Amino acid sequence: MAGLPDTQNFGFSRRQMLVGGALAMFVPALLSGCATAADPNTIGAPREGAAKAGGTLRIARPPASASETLDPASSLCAYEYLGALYSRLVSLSPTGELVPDLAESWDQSADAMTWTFNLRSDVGWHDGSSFTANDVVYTIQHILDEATASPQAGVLSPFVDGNAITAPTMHTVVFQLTSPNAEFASLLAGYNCYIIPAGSAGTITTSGIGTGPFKLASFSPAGPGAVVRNEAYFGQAPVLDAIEFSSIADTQGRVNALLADQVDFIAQTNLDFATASTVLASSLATVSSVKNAQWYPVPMLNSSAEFSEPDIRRALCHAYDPELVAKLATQGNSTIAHNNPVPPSEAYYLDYGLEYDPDKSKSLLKGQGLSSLDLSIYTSTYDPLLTPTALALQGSMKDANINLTVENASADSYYTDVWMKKPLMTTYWYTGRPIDQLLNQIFRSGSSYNETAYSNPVFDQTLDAARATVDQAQRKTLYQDAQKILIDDGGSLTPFFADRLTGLSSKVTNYSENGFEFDYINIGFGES
Amino acid sequence: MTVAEASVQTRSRAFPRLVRSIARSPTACVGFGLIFLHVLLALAAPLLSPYDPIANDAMATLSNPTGAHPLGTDALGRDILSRTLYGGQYALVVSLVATTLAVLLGSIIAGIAAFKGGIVDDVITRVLDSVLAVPAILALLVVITIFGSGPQIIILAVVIVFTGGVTRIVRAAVMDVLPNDYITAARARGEGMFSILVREVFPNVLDIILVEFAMRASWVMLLISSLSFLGFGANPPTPDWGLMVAENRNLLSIAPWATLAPIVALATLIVGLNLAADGLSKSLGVDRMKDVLG
Amino acid sequence: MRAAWSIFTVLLSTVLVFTAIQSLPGDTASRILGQNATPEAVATVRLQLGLDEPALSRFLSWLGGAAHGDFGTSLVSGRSVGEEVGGALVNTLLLASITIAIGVTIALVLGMVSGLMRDKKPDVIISTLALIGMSIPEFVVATLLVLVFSIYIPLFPAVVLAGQEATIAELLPSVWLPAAALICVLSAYVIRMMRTSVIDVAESEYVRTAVLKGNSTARIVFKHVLPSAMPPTLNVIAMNIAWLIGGVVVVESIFNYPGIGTLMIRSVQTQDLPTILLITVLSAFTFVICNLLADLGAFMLNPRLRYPRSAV
Amino acid sequence: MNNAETAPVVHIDDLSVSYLAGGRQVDVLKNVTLRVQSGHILGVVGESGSGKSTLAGTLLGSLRSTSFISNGSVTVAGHDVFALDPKALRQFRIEHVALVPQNAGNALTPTMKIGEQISEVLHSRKGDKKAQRARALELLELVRLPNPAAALDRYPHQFSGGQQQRIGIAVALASDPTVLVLDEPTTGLDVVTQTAVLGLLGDLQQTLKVSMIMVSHDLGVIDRMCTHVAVLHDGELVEFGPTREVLASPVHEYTRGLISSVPRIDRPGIPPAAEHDTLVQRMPPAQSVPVLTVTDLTIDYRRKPTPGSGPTVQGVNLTVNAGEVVALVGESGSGKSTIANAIAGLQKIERGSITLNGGDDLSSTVAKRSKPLRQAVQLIFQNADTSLNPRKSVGAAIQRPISLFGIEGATAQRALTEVHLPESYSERLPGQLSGGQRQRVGIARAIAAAPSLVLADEIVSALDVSVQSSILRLVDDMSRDKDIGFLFITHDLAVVRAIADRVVVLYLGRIVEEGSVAEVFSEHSHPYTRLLLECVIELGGDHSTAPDGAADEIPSAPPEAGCAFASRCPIVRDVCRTETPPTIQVSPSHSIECHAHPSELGGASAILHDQRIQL
Repeated sequence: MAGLPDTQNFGFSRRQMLVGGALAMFVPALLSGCATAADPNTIGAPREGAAKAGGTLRIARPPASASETLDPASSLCAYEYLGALYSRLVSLSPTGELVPDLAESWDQSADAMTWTFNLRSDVGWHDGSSFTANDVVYTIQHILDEATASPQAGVLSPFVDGNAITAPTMHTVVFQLTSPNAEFASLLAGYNCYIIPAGSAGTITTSGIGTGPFKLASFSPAGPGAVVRNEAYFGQAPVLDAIEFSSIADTQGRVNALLADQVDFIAQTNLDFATASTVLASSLATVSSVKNAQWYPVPMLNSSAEFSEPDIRRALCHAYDPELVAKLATQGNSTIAHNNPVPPSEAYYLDYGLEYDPDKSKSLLKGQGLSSLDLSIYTSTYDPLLTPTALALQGSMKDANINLTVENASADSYYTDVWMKKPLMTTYWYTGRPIDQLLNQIFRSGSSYNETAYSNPVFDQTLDAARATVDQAQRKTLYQDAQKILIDDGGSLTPFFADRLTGLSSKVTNYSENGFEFDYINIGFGES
Repeated sequence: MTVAEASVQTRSRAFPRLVRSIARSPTACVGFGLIFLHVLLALAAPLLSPYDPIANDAMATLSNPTGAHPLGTDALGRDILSRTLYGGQYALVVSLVATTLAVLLGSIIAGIAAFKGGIVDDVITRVLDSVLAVPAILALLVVITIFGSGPQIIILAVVIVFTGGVTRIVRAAVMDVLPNDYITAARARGEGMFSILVREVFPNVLDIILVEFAMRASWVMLLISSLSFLGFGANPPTPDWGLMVAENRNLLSIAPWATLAPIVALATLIVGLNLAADGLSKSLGVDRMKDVLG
Repeated sequence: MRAAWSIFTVLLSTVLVFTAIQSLPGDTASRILGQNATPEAVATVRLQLGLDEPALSRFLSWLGGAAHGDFGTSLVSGRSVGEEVGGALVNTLLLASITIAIGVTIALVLGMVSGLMRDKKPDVIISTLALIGMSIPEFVVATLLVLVFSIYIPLFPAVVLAGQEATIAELLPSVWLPAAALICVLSAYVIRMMRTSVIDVAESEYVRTAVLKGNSTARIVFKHVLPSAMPPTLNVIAMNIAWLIGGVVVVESIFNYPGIGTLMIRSVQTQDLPTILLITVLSAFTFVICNLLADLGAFMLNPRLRYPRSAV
Repeated sequence: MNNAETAPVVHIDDLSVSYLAGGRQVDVLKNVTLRVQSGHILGVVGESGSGKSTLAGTLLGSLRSTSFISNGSVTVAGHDVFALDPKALRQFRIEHVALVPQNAGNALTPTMKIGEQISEVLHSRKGDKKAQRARALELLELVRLPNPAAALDRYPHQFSGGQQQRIGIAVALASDPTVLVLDEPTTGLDVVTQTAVLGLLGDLQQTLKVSMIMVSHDLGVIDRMCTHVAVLHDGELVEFGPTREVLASPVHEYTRGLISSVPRIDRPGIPPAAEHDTLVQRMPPAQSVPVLTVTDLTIDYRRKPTPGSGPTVQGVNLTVNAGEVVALVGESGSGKSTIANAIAGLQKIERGSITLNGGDDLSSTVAKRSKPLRQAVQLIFQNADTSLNPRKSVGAAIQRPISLFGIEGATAQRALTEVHLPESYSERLPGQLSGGQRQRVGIARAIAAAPSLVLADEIVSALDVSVQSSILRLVDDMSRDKDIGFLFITHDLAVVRAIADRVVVLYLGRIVEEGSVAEVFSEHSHPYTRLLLECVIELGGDHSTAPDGAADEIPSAPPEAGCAFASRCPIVRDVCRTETPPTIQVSPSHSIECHAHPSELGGASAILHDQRIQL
């Protein structure tokens, strides 16, 4: 069923992982210029302007799991609460810059091995106690603790040693890294890195005590909950009085709730174009769009018999018409990727890809002694674009003598039974992770989220070299070399980057998305 | 006389009798008319459909009803009319095969249970009661989770779920027939169980089995469409009515026909089956509501 | 005797479901641990869950626990299955009781009117509506109800926002649309049964006699027809209540209703065996209880059962 | 509103009742004109389909929903029944007319207490529960229901068929009707019960002076009860007049045929079936070659012995010779069919032996019997409707035993000819045949297997008298021509007198008397046989002395010890309740199981001579 919760069966929740690296490369919400939408004046243009003070925002969200927790480090955290309840050391501005949050300032040593963060001294926890450096040390250690099984542990552990984090003063934290990393601070902006009180690992799961703009009023896993304004918040005071959360598993149910004016905003629901049209047709609701917010790869499992041969992978990459697929699946609310998983907005982006060429595709197949190819492509209602993408590919690849059979898998077990198991399936990621994280985490040999089971020593060496390179221009060349290898070797079939369409009430004003998160401070209700 | 002779005789008489029964009842006429129409449309779908039911058309997504697309298109530009017409094939084949198997199996089990009586009957009845006690939807979900989806699996699941109910009804009907003197005569002649069941019993519960069939078929169709709706049934892009409703229900306000066409198709077919069951039971003198108890 | 058989039925259906789930591919332990589980971790979890014991002994130990009201721990949420299913059950019971109370009342009245006015206009209208009710799936009814009564005419909530722990007062405003969807389907069968039953009884010799005695219509209906027309209808109501679970799954999922149906889908998908088993037990129990209640109702209404014939 | 003696209380004038079938009008009643004077009892007699029940219904203003009055009128107590509006009709039914239905078991509302069913008719005492109850009690006493006070709070099913019929009468009388309509009031009751109910009705008529219209197929009952008789045939009134006159000198040939077809105890032989038939005297076979020998047969239905009751069938001995018709007689529940089933191998026996042709063992059930044995024993059933598979053609039904047993030279066509049916009937389905024809097919199917023994279970009881005679003739022919032994099971003593060579009288699974027909019907007899004989209502008998029906109920189970009939026996003594009665060998071919001295057993013939006047 659409949007049913992920479950803990899936060791590292897919959902959390998708946004695990929402970092500096994040593309800010593009509030205008979505040219191809049915009504460009409506889609992607949420209200802006003065919000009246106060009000209660009602958010519908898909429940992550029956065992959701408020521990930010956990793979099962109820993430919509996090930004309201907690603060991080640093966070990302809408323009993608690293800005202070709990840390007033930070420094790195020349070798990028030692990082020092100076913390605010005026911050209190929701329970009244004061925030200190010990809380930070504890939080990072908690993330690194194997028992926590935090998705962020895999990101930090290669160069962070929990025992090498110290608090020389009440408001200073020093990280002694085990290997140099010039972008360490930005990794602390991940939402798993929200700071929790020292010693709270056992209680944070339901207490939700943080330093954020809102305090927890109630919470039940996969159920309703609420937060109210934290009057003692150290930053800019939020507009809203309170936020109420409710869990709705069915995507259509969430949309109905919005249309029936039961909720003001549906979180984590990327509307397909048709649904967005329905929402737009209502006087009560509107749709906001974030440019290229999600990328939709169709991983070909290299370890499978079907795709062990690079030419076959290339044949598939050449076999479909990306224009057509993008149009069908997203009605044009997308950017063609040309099978390069790196988004064009990325600084190190290489403008190179495998173009639509069915004849080339056929000749590649012929080279393998094949005149046609029959494959199953798996899809699910997990995300509304997965099935249209699969169906569009199915239609488009026919001309290249590649016959796809679409198999619908249950949304709930999709990321346990299909992802990284079936040779060909549709999936998606949130864009916005740094290129280093993207390429290392998803394509490096043996990495935990290597969904294509891609393994190429030359590619891996190129990535290592890039990391070790201090010179920016040189680093860029190396990352672009890696992209070229990846594209040519046919690791990933990537038709397009899609805009994310979010439904919200037309009463809501100043809605802005920050990757996977939205701005809790400025959002409010319009003056009528 | 051989078994074949007997069955030929029975059939040659039963068939015109059935036709007469249908003709006698206006209800049955309308019902069978609707079913016949659906079968016809499903068979003629390749001829009638203006488009390939699974062909996407990026240029004509969410089109309103036009000359080119009489019922419009869905979000992938697929022709609603073609999908609805082809949808009948899937619905009819899956549900009719599933129902036929369930009714056949149920009737055989029922015959054996009723004829043997005693402990055999008790065991069969109790086991089937237990299957019935598991909600159909749970049983179906479990079967589909075990074996995956696909038409064969759905048929298997339906057979598992519905055989018990059929058995219950047919068993009661066989029990009603068994005390008849012609059965006693056959027993006294020393005929075997299967001979008696085939020659004497089944021809006389055929009415009930037919009504049962029509009724179950309507339930099966409802259930299969519900499964598709829940995402456990047909795989996209199969033109299945339940799936079409699930795919397009969010578009009711902008592309109503994408949802309404399969609903209307499904509803008319089920109304047809129900009317056929009603009419048949009336003109064959079967107490149809007994079925509901199964 | 009936009670013994009933318990046997419940047990047997539990065994069937247990066996079926056992044959599911994949191992619960590795599902819980996910992709990166080490063999040692899987082994540990297997041991914790007792999965390495033979199926029979696991079933027996589950049964032992169940006998004491301990239905185990959910493999997904880690909460007590009893609590989790219990919470959902209370919510579903609210939905079901409203559905049954309203649906059965409406259906009995309509069925009676229909049967007594056989082939006249009200009968034709009621019978047609019942036929339509039988022919339209719950998900269609529910979808249309939401569209009309929540979105076009915002009278009722489109979905339930409250969670499983919601109080009855919190759920009550949201219960009407799901109940209406279920009523449409439930009452169709009851109407038809009641109609058939009333017609059957009305044609009986004793009703003819009652008419020839010069009784008033009201007296004939309420004293002579209804007591005999009710028992078969009760059976259908019982069966329908047992079936309600099927409709509940679809309707609950559409309305985000925090009940047994939602839980059932989730636990089947996550193969949460203890939860599924308890739901099975409850469903089978409902089935059996409904049948027993129908029999009891028939017993109360039918003096032939209440007073077995004895020499005067 | 009591009319004067002379004025007709019922006035049916040129009445036609019809229904439409396929656009064609079919008449159920054709221009019937009848009058019933106040205080008279009119019997309406006719065979099935004659329209007699429709006629009864019109008196209450009741028709089947598809029927309508196509001509004429019905006036009862001054009201034109079919001209009344619904409200007036209701009032009319309350005040003037009441129905005693054919089967009170079906006509009493099962969910209502007896008291209430009577009280609801007591409109004059509306609201006064106490008065209603008192009156209800009075009525139950009037119909001689045992323990009437307790009966008020019981439900219909708690009474036996005879008692239900009494209650039905009480309900009908409760409204003090001007006219009482009785639709086959005793059909379906055992003879003893029937006698008692008729006796009650006669007495009530005497005391209440109510006018009655009694519908019956049984001329004996009409003769006994009615002052006048109307003979209906095919919806037409063929004869109408005072009962004695009509029965003694029928004018219409249909009436003559009807009367002559009735078998009578006082006139042995098979009555004519058609106009030119004569009475056929049955001739027993010259030699005694036993085909069936049953010795000490005991059958027990009980799962375990229950104190106070014995086995269903106990110690039954009987013999059927080749070519002989042996009648097995008893009331319902006497175990007649159980014994037949045991012989057919459909019922497991507890003890005893059954042998065929003096040697072959029939003690085992059918599954263990050899093919020749299964072939040798054939069954014919009571209900022709259920004895033939409605989905199988007549030919197929007869062909089956021929093929199964490999009877050489036999064909279904020949078998049909033998039972006097056209060969072309083999293509027909049973539904296309009349009841008598179906029964012939049943006989043909049995005979086609070339059996040596036929078990005929109540094969004529559901048939009209004229058809009954023709079937009896067929049985007579078959037994003689093919030397088949018939075990002829029946409850009808007149039929026994007509067809049987010997009689075995069964009571609660025990044989009480056995002997040749002539002996059993004319000499010493068992008290039970005597009771049965007394209760036979003979056409033309003197019905003034009816037996007392107080002990008209047969117990539900046989006693553990002693004589099974002890509870009802008029000459019962202590020993009867404890000791199995000895066999009194009246003659070599006639035995009685009784503790009484042979002299006490009198002679059945004496009863006949004393109490009945020859017609």
